[in-house]
Amino acid sequence: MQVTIIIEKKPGVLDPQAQAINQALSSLGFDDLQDVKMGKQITVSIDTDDEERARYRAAKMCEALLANTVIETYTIEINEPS
Amino acid sequence: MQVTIIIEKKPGVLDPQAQAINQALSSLGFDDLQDVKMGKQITVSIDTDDEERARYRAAKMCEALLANTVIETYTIEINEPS
Amino acid sequence: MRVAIIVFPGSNCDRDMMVAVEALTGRRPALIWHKQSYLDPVDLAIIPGGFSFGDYLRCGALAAHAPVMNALHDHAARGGAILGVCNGFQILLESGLLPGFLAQNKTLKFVCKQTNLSVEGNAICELTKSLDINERLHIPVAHNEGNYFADAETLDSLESNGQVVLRYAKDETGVSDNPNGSANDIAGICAANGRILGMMPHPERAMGAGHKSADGKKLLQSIFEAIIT
Amino acid sequence: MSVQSEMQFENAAAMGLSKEEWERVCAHLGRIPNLCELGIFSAMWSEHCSYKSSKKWLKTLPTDGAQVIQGPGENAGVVDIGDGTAVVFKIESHNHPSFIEPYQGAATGVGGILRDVFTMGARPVALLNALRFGQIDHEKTPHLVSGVTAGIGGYGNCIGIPTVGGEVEFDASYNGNILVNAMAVGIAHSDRIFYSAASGAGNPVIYVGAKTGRDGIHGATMASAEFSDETESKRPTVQVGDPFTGKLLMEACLELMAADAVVAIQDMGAAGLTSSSVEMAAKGGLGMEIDLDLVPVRESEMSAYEIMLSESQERMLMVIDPSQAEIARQIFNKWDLDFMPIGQVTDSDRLILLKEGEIACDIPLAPLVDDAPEYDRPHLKPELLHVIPAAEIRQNIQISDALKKLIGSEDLCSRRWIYEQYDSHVMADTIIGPGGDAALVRVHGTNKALALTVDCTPRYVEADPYTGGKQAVAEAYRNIICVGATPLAVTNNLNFGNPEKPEIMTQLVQSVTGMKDACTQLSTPVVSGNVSLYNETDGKAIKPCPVIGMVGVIEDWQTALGIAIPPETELFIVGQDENINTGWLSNTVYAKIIAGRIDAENQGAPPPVDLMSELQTGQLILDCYKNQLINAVHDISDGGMLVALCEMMLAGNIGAEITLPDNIDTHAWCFGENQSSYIIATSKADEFTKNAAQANIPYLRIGRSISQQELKISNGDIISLKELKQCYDTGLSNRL
Ligand SMILES: Nc1ncnc2c1ncn2[C@@H]1O[C@H](COP(=O)(O)OP(=O)(O)O)[C@@H](O)[C@H]1O
Ligand SMILES: [Mg+2]
Repeated sequence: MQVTIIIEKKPGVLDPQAQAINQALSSLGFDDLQDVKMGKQITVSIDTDDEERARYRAAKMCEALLANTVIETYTIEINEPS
Repeated sequence: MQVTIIIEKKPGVLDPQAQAINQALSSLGFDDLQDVKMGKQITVSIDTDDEERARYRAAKMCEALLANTVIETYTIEINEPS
Repeated sequence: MRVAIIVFPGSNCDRDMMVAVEALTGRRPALIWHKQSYLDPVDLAIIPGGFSFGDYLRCGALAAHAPVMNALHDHAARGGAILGVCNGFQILLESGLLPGFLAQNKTLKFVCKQTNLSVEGNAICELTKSLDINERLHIPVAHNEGNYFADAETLDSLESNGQVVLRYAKDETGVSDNPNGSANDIAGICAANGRILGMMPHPERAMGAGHKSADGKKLLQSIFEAIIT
Repeated sequence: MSVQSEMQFENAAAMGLSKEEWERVCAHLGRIPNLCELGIFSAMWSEHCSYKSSKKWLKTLPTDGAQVIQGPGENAGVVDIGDGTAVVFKIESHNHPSFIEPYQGAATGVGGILRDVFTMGARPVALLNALRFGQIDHEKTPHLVSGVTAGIGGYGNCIGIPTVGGEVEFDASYNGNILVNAMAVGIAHSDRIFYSAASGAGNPVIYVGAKTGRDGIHGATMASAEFSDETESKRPTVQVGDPFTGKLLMEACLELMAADAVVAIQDMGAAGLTSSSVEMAAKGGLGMEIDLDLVPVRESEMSAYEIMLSESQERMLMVIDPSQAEIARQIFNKWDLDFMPIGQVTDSDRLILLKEGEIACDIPLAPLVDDAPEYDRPHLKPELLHVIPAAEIRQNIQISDALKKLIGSEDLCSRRWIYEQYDSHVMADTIIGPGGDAALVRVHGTNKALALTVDCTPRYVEADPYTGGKQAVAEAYRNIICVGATPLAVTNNLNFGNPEKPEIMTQLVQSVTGMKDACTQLSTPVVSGNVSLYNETDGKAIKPCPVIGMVGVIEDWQTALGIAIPPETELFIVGQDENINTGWLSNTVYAKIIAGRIDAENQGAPPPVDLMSELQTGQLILDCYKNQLINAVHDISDGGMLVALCEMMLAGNIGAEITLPDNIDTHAWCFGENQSSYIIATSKADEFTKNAAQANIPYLRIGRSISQQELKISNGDIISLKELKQCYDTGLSNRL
């Protein structure tokens, strides 16, 4: 079962990278945009057909390694089989 | 209009971080998974109500800066107004 | 000899490079701010190491779009000589002046150490042609993304065209000193015309006189010799 | 003021004020403070900003000397190194933030200390760090080590200041409370130092740098509170560092200072806009008025309290000459940074803050600073541990096996795994980087170089805080001497537990006294420093760790020596008499690693420090330098003589043979940690011994370098260099 994990900075936590990209975009003439946010997307295939279990495993991975839960939040989505 | 851009490495392109995460997860006992992929997620608010235009602008941004199209692909999704 | 050093807000080896160039040529190179959109004619343009724009997004990505880069492309199109060191190499790749890309080190860690380099025998690089190919160069690296990668086709053509200029050398036991996992132990490559050199090691930190080696001086010297003649 | 305040003592207590302090606040105001005012008082009166527990003792430290341009009391200390040049330096802790988020905590620690240095008008040229982690096999340790190392590198590498030295220790007492102390060193023109005292009523107050967010609100009070499980889960205050903006700010400030526009400048460090505005105004004996609506913010609806207490990074407050305002603005534009006049200096002696047209705060400045509480906390007569005789500690083990175990242990093995992640060469002036004794950094474009080191041995301090305090200074001194430099001055970082406990206060008082005696005797005044208290987890204090950062100068860097033994040299121990006749095993790494004496009680008394001998031996080494009688030097410290020798061999990639004396315990001789001693390698043995004899300094020939790649001991033990190297090099990487 394929799972997509999105990791984002918690609200209020400074994101220098997003700031720099915002500035670069506007100096390239993209002045019609606001509020750039950066996150990570991680996709994993988990060896199960049970959605609950896949979610549970993904959450475990986030807590153990993928997300820095002090400054980041994560969300887990189950991908439709394509 | 809020747009989400996902930037991923093309297949076959070296991604040491994804490799390391893969390894780290299995050494943490997550041995039921395969094929970890990492990507960047960038969300931007584009100053338009026209979905076509938002897509167009986002693609421009990717070509101009956000993605290195030699090694990366991008996909654009329009976010539902929440 | 007219040398220009391109300076981005996060460049941090610009002064070091300036000192090195001045020591060798007796003339202070011009420092060109990234917001400047033109480049007076120069014999050599150098993009020094550092973190041009914080290395956010991808190393060198934001810098590749700075106003000064158009002028640098023109310089390159005229066959002008360019040296990119470390972040400068990354910028040359991002701006398409050299092929390939630099992934994160395989250790996922920044690495700062002395390395052993071999100068490639078949290299077509005009800038380094006076270097002795049997000699090992000791020049330090300091980077987080020096893991050179290109698809198989590009790698093949780099190799067969002699565009690989520097490699992390193998020791007696055949083990390479490769600090970052780069493909084919590549430490530096040049453009097909032999006039643009990108390299991870920092020659300006191996100038003798207090540095652990003077081999960077040798390398820079060879570039200046090539340009004069 | 019209605003009705809802504040009560409970609110003050939650911010760390005592009942008595609350009453003093009310008395000073003549009314109940509002939230913003209370926040300002509690931050300024926090341990972190006011030094209320330590001030009495800090005042006893020697701070004067012909070389001192600026002692404690400014952002950093300033010391003259001749030819119109000054060295500016300070050390600062970021312990609690680094435990909560190791990468960001360490990174912002580096950013903060760099701002302290360039605020004074100095260009930073070197960084060092003193780190203490829990046991290496504790579950959290690898993660903390990786994060802290990456964070230090992440900031220093990006901003382009070389990290040239430091120290790392592992000990169970830091399992729940690591120590991350960062030191920054800069170079300035001695007649162009910038200070923080505001002057000129009517001059504009300018905010520059990054925007203000809700980062680290009330970090200063948090840094002054003990840890518990609860604080760890609350995690309210993580600041994120942005070294790129830090670099822009540094360059812009230095450019502005060169343009003669700055009247006063102060970084926004702990307690952000609060401490910077209060200190600038109070030091100038003036007042300040700020319109908080003008402060650049990155989040909406920030309250006066939040804006004043935010610890967002990469910000500065300046008072500038109004006639230069336009030039100043252009410089900050060039660097793409915010530049915002937010208020002015007044002659009122009050801090007045406006928010949405209303007065959000109106407090007299004097009490915030001058009347900050100062306590004489109870302390005790220290209980000193007895010396444990060598015979009780020594184990039945081959010397070669003990050596391998020691140099492969996390206490003594190579720190390469850590320091290779730091750019130690950027700026191209690093002559000696990490891995030797002191680091050596050239003063750009001159023959001079700065020698830099940080040192402390908490094990000693715990067993005997007075001696431990003295020893930290002595060891730093020795490290500076080793590279041939003259020690100049020190900065210190006092890391202790809860000072309200008399036994902790005893550690502080005693070790500061030891430090005072050593700094006085060795003529290395204290010019800056930092205090970090309440380093406890669930009521258990860390091993006391008063870190010394020392700076020395060498007139010609080309004369400096490293620790690498050259071929065809003879080897000597030089220093204390005890080194030759006996060896001090009590409270050594040998006692810990080989004899398993881990608890303080059975470690025993640390080696004594004889400052006169320290001074004289140091002088002898410098004389030998001058007369070119030596080819390599290394001091004897943790692990003892044989460990030091082994490091010298590995650095030179060369073998040696040594002769064990027959009149003393060989283990004590090899691994004793007697102080004030060095190993030297020389090709002029006769001249060297003549000099030592003349100076009346004891010495002993212990052996010579050999062409075989091995260590040969006269008892028949032989170890190959390769095996030693293997143990030494993999000590950390195998365990992390
Ligand atoms: N242990 C100490 N010894 C000497 N001076 C100290 C010590 N601790 C702090 N100081 C001095 O007190 C002043 C205030 O320090 P601090 O509050 O840490 O500065 P900052 O506001 O930059 O954090 C500084 O000048 C510092 O050098
Ligand atoms: Mg300060």
